[in-house]
Amino acid sequence: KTVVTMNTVQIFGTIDPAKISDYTDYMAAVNLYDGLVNVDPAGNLVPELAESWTVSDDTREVVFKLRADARFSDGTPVTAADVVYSVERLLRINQGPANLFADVLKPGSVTAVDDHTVKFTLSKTFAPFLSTVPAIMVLNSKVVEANLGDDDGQSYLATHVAGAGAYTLTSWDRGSQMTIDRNPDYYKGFGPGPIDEVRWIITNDEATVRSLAASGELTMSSQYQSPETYKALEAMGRFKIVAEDTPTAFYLKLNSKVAPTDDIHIRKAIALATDYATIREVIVPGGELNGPLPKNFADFYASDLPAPVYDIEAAKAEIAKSKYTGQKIPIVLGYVAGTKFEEEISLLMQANLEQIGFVVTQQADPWNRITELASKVETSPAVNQIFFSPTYPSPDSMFFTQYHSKAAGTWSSMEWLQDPEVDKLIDDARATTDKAEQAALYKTLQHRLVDLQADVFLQTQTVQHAMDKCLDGFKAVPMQSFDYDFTKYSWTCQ
Amino acid sequence: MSDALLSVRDLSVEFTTYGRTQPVLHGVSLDVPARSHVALVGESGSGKTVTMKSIMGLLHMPPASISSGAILYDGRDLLTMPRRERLKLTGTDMSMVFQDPMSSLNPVFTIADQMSTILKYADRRLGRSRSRRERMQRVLEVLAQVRMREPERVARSYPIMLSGGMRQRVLIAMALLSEPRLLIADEPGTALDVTTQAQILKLLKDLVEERGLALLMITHNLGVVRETSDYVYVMHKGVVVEEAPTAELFAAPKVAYTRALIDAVPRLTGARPAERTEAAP
Amino acid sequence: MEFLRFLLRRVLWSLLVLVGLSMVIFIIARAVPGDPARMALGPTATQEQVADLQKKLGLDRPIVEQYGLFVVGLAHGDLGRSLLTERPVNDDIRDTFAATLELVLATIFIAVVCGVPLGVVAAYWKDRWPDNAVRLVAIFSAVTPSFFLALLLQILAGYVLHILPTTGRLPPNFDFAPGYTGLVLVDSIIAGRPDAFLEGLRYLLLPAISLAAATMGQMARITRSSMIDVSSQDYIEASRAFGVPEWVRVCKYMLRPSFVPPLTILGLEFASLIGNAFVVELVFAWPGMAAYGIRTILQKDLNAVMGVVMVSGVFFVLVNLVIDLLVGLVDPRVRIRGSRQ
Amino acid sequence: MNARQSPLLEVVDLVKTFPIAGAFGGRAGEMTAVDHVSFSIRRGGVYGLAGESGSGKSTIARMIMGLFQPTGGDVLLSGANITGTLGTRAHSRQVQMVFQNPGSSLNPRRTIGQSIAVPLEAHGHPRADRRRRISELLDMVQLPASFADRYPHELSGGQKQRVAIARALAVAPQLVVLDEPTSALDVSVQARVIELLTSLGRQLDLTYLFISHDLSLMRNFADEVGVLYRGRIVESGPTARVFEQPEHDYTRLLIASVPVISAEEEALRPTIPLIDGEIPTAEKLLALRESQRATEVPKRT
Amino acid sequence: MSDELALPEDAPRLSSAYQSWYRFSRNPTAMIGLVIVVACVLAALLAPWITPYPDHVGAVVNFRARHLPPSADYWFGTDNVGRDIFTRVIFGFRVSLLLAVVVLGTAIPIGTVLGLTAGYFGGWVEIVIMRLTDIALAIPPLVMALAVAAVLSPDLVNSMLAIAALWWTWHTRLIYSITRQLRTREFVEAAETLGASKFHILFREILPNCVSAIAVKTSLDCGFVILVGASLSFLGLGIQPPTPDLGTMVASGSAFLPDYWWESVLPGCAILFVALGFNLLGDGLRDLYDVENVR
Ligand SMILES: Nc1ncnc2c1ncn2[C@@H]1O[C@H](COP(=O)(O)OP(=O)(O)OP(=O)(O)O)[C@@H](O)[C@H]1O
Ligand SMILES: Nc1ncnc2c1ncn2[C@@H]1O[C@H](COP(=O)(O)OP(=O)(O)OP(=O)(O)O)[C@@H](O)[C@H]1O
Ligand SMILES: [Mg+2]
Ligand SMILES: [Mg+2]
Repeated sequence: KTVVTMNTVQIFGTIDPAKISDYTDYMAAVNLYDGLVNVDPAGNLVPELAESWTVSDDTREVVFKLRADARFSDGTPVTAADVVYSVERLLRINQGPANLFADVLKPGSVTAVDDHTVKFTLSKTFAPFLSTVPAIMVLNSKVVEANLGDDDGQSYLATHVAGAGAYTLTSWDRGSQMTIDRNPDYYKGFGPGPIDEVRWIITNDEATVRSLAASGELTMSSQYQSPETYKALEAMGRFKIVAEDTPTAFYLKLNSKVAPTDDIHIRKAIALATDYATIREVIVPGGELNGPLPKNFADFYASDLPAPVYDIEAAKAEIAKSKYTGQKIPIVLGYVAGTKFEEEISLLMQANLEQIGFVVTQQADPWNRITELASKVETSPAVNQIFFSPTYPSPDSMFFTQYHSKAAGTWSSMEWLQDPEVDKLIDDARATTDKAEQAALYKTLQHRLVDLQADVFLQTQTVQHAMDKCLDGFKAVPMQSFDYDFTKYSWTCQ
Repeated sequence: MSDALLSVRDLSVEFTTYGRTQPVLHGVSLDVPARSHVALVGESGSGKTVTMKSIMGLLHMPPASISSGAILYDGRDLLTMPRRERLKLTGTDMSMVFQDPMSSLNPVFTIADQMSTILKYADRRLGRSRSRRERMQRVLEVLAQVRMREPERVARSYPIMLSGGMRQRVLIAMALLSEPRLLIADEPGTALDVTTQAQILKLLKDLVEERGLALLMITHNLGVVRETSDYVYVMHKGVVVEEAPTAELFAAPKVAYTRALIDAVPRLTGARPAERTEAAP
Repeated sequence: MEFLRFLLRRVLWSLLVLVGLSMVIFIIARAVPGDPARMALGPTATQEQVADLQKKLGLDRPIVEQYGLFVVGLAHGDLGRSLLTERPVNDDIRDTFAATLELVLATIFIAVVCGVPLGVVAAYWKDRWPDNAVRLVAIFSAVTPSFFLALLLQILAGYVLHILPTTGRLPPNFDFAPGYTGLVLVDSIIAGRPDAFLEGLRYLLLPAISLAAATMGQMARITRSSMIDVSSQDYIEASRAFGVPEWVRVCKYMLRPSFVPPLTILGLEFASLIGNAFVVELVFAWPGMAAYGIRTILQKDLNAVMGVVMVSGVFFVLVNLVIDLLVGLVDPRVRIRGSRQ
Repeated sequence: MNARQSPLLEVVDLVKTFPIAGAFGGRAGEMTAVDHVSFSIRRGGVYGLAGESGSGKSTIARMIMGLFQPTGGDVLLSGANITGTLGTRAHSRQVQMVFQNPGSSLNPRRTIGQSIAVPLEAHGHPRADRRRRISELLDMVQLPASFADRYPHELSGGQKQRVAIARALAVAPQLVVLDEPTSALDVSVQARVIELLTSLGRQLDLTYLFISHDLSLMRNFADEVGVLYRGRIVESGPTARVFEQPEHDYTRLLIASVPVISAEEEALRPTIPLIDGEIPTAEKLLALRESQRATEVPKRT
Repeated sequence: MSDELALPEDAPRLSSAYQSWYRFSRNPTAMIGLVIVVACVLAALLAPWITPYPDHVGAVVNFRARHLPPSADYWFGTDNVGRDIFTRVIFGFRVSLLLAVVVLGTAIPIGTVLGLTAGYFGGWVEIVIMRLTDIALAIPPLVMALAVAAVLSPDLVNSMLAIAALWWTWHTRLIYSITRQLRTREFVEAAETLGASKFHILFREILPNCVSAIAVKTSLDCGFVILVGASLSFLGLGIQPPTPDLGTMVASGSAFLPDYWWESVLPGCAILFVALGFNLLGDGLRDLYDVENVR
């Protein structure tokens, strides 16, 4: 029996597919539930419960054909009715992934054509729709109905699984661990060297991770360990360190509506005063980022944009052009309190900015406070360190949520960018079904955002995992934590 | 008076505080024969309590030290006696009644508990043994001996539930538990009101008469001395300045200090002390 | 009868305190920044979704009404549902409370069992070397922040000596779950699992010591000074005259009357104990209520925060009630009043 | 009674009840500590209040001082009812008290000078003159002025008592309540304090309410006495009369219990019957008397 | 026992301040405490002149020198961005001492006044004040501090406010229980009968008798205030970097345990050192103020 023991730094909030929202939630959900489609590392959709799908010309109608042999883990067949039920419930509860479908699906939009055919009728053209479909996890409607309670089965699904996933929930001790076991009757079957059991141990304590590794229990670390821990684990000999670039981008968000970052020259100066190499090499590993979009979205990526450079003299020149020239420029640098590397980056920024005439105030806030501060222009710090990763495998996820004026007021849009041209480009791309045209629009958009210096585009995130040398299969996927779908992993030793 | 049960010979005690040595007793001598009631009087601070503590072995020796003298009990010197033997005597053969009935009983244990503990360890020192039942019986017996009306109830009580007079009796009962021959009472009853005090004094007097106790009573109340004791020692600044049978002392005090002490006592007749002195024979 | 009335009065006062506490916490919880609905829904949620959830949670209603609803729920013993864990807060607290309880009980045990004898020793040999040694130990343990001590112990016992585990409550994947009382040490005895008992003890030791040190120091200091006060009382002197052996005098006659101040202090210390538990649980990754509490505060999980604080408030009030009763038990003067001294 | 002068203090029908605290702080009932007590003191006189411990002496004193609110009855000073003004500044100018225990009535954390200055401050004595007034007061009670800088623990009991007296006299009151002013002192010191009180009384024209259960002392100091038993005055009258011809059995028991040092005194003491070979308690005696009202008191031999 | 200690009436008296100092200076633990406290205060005041790298209190980053163990150059080693920890510890005394002084400076007067009032007047005043205190005591300190600091913006002043907002309860409790005992003492009643004002009684008669208790409590508190400040900083609600603060250093250094132990252990020892100093001093003060308790 192959067991993978992995540590994770956060507790699992929920396993109800209608409520899952964060990275850890999805980690459990992708293993316990199956959706109509899945995502591969390149961001392409791959069949799962649906063996094929067709999109109408205006992209307003999508028809999925379900696999005939698809079974829930209790053995009952997966039918179109289950899909309809799952979507309706998602919309009813209106949490978790529901926001992806907010303007697109209405109650009644999804219908069962026959037992194995489901039709989605969109209320408007929304090009990235397909890429959001993996977020729909299909529920076993009969089981849910039988345990409906007075809250649409929420109590039941908070602790039980009613899905078609490759794994079933064995034990879950909130706050300490979750164990899932392979469903041997999984309809898709498994490849060679399947993982029989996955145990997540919840700890963000480096020492615990090390002792788990030392005692031979740990198979795979989380991606959040300290460099020292990776080093120590590697030194044990049993582990390989797998580093991989992800589509997660790391920005210094520049608030375009408050002083001094309301001046484009100041924004450019900050970008020029950023020591990218040191950050990447010493503080936190990462890949180059030349604009708002990580290069994982290869088809849409503007590869002609030059990588940003660190040039203090040029920064000074930009300041000279700004309206703030000739004075001490006060500026606030925000980051998440308690995050070591963000603190280090902030200090590095402070050291550099103070050289060129800024007076820096550091502002470390806990995450919840940052979300609050982000809701108002005045309270959003001039500069803020933010990670953003796509929630569905489409550039739209990167652009709309961060730069569209309609999305303002969240932590992901602290630029307070209200640029009609940017808005128009995003909207146009959403309305286009033609992929080439979309690519062109997105490339223009990237140039526009770099010209505006909407953010300092620091780097992409490189994740590191210490993995047992026998374990294979980690591949970054541009959607949530779909890369922890353990059907994609295999045990290579005997 | 060499046949005295207790005989203090030329006792000197000094206290060392802050590196300074201060003599407190200067060659005190006194005798307490069996079946007698001896009083030790003197103003506050004259050394009465120190004398008593020396006899009972209660002086805290680091600050205090006995520079000379002997304390003969039954002819044997307590000061040179081996510690074990001395411990055998204190609380058994020689016992004492404490001054303040309000504060001399442990507030958190019942009377029975306190008394039987004392009895238990007194027995142990004497190599006797008694069952719990027997000990309790003895406790009740002694409580009855001090004329406590409901010994069982008193035994079950906590000190706070008893009146001052009752507590003083309990203290006497404690001293009598292991049938001592010598009883030292440090100002018994001074903390009580007159009527109760009178009862306690009567009780002590009866005990001397009935049980042949040797009683050394320390007090500064001359009225009490006159009414109860047979023989008086007057102490002043650590020196015994006068000793005489009670009647003699009051009739004709020889030392000026004694006279002054007697004169200071207000009279029930209402005569101002000064006037009375003139009127005295 | 008297006793019942006393109890009733105390309970009524305690209820009043708890009601006040609930109000204060309610206001605090509402004032902490961050929209709970948005926090729960994640970054990509739309404005409508947020409004929708706010409505479901009743966050759009006037605060007084919200409070009313909370109190009604509370009266039914229902603390609502946690946004963070999606479970009834009651369940979450039941799961985490036992761990905290075990830690706190162990702490009190250590503090009393070590602190009191140390105080006795110091008082007995006042101004001599045992006294000085105890005072030094007491002062050091009283001033060492429990957080810092936790770190030191982790390094020393965990990394340098490798004798004790540094985080968690039981080994990962250990096949024992406390079922009856929720306390590992108790349940393992009930279940007849000496291995679980030993493991539980090993894991408990470091957090409990870190938490106990400050209280222990306080207990030793208070016991010492209380013993010294008592030792100059006439009744202690008197017991000497009656030839009661030294150890009986010290351990019985002196200790019991001296016990009221340490007990009272223990009751007060309890508040800071819970406060420190918040930090120590974090350091040792102890799966207790405090760690849960911090997480939920940061997530602005209103129901859960209210639940945690109310439970710790009840706990605090209860402990102090028990201590008051104990004081009455130890010292009859408290029980039998009416006659003035 | 001396009718030459009008009474300074009149206590009319004073009652004080206390709640009886039950175990654990509940209220278990009521007890009457002072039960319809009336008496008066002529200007310049010394009125003695005697009685066993717990008979209500201090309670009366405290009501006169305003430390307790009477349950019923009035306190008149020079004919004016001062019940309502109890504890006020005007009241404290007229009536002062020397407490039972000299040690505990001085604040251990304040110097003697500071303690004596309290009434001076309260009554607006000019700041510049305070120091002088304090030495004057200390001098009056025969203490050196340097004592002003000492702390109470540096003084002996008699000295502390004298400080307390000085403080009470600082504002020149008319009435001084002395609550067992000498009970904590030794006979020789006690005699000195009484002497001092007598001479100050004469010098400053003070009226004293003197509380004690030392009857011999009372015989010497007071010119009128009241005997208190269980909150009631059972007998009162000029001192000589009460002591020589006690009318009430309780008074007799009290006088009979006083230990004395001379034969004359002994002769003066009434004898009381022993009950069960013991000196009876007051309750017993009074109960016995209740049942044999007519019988004469047999003389003790 | 005090009667016998009366000085001979004509013995030359030393000034009482000198006497106090004499007694104090003969108490070795108190003297050690005083020396420690004075040393810390001086170090804090003179920090810019006595530290090797005074510029390291600011935003200096030197990634080549990060995580260096203690050495002759860096006595306490360096931190994660290469700053000298020793320098930062000495500067850290400034914030920590200021925190302690400000928090206790507000909490003690409030607690004292409330405690005196509740204890002396009794009745409804007592009920209201003491129940409020109970409520405040039942709130886990960190929750309260977190909330106060979070409502207002996170900075040094507010974190002080937050800590002070719950600290008074301890002092209220303490002063209350002492006052309640003292209320019935005769010297208080004596002052009442002498016509003294309530103000006089509360602050001149009762308060001086609470001083030793307050001194002891305060000395103990100093260390704890510094710690709570540290927890707040850790959660991002306290002192903002790069300003050095001992608590923050311990908290943030703990992320590098055990490899770079000096980054949290040494600042932690500094907290301990100050707290110890205050405690020893407090004990000394207690002996000093206990005039009745001269042995
Ligand atoms: N522990 C001590 N340290 C220093 N001196 C002491 C100590 N105990 C007693 N003395 C001194 O010994 C002398 C005699 O004290 P003692 O207690 O015997 O007096 P006393 O006659 O019993 O007085 P009282 O009637 O007040 O009880 C006093 O002057 C006192 O100062
Ligand atoms: N504050 C109080 N609360 C309740 N009962 C009280 C209070 N003060 C006095 N008493 C009760 O009133 C009665 C009279 O007490 P008081 O102090 O007047 O006696 P006393 O005659 O002065 O006695 P002593 O000679 O012992 O001083 C006692 O039974 C006492 O218990
Ligand atoms: Mg004595
Ligand atoms: Mg009285």
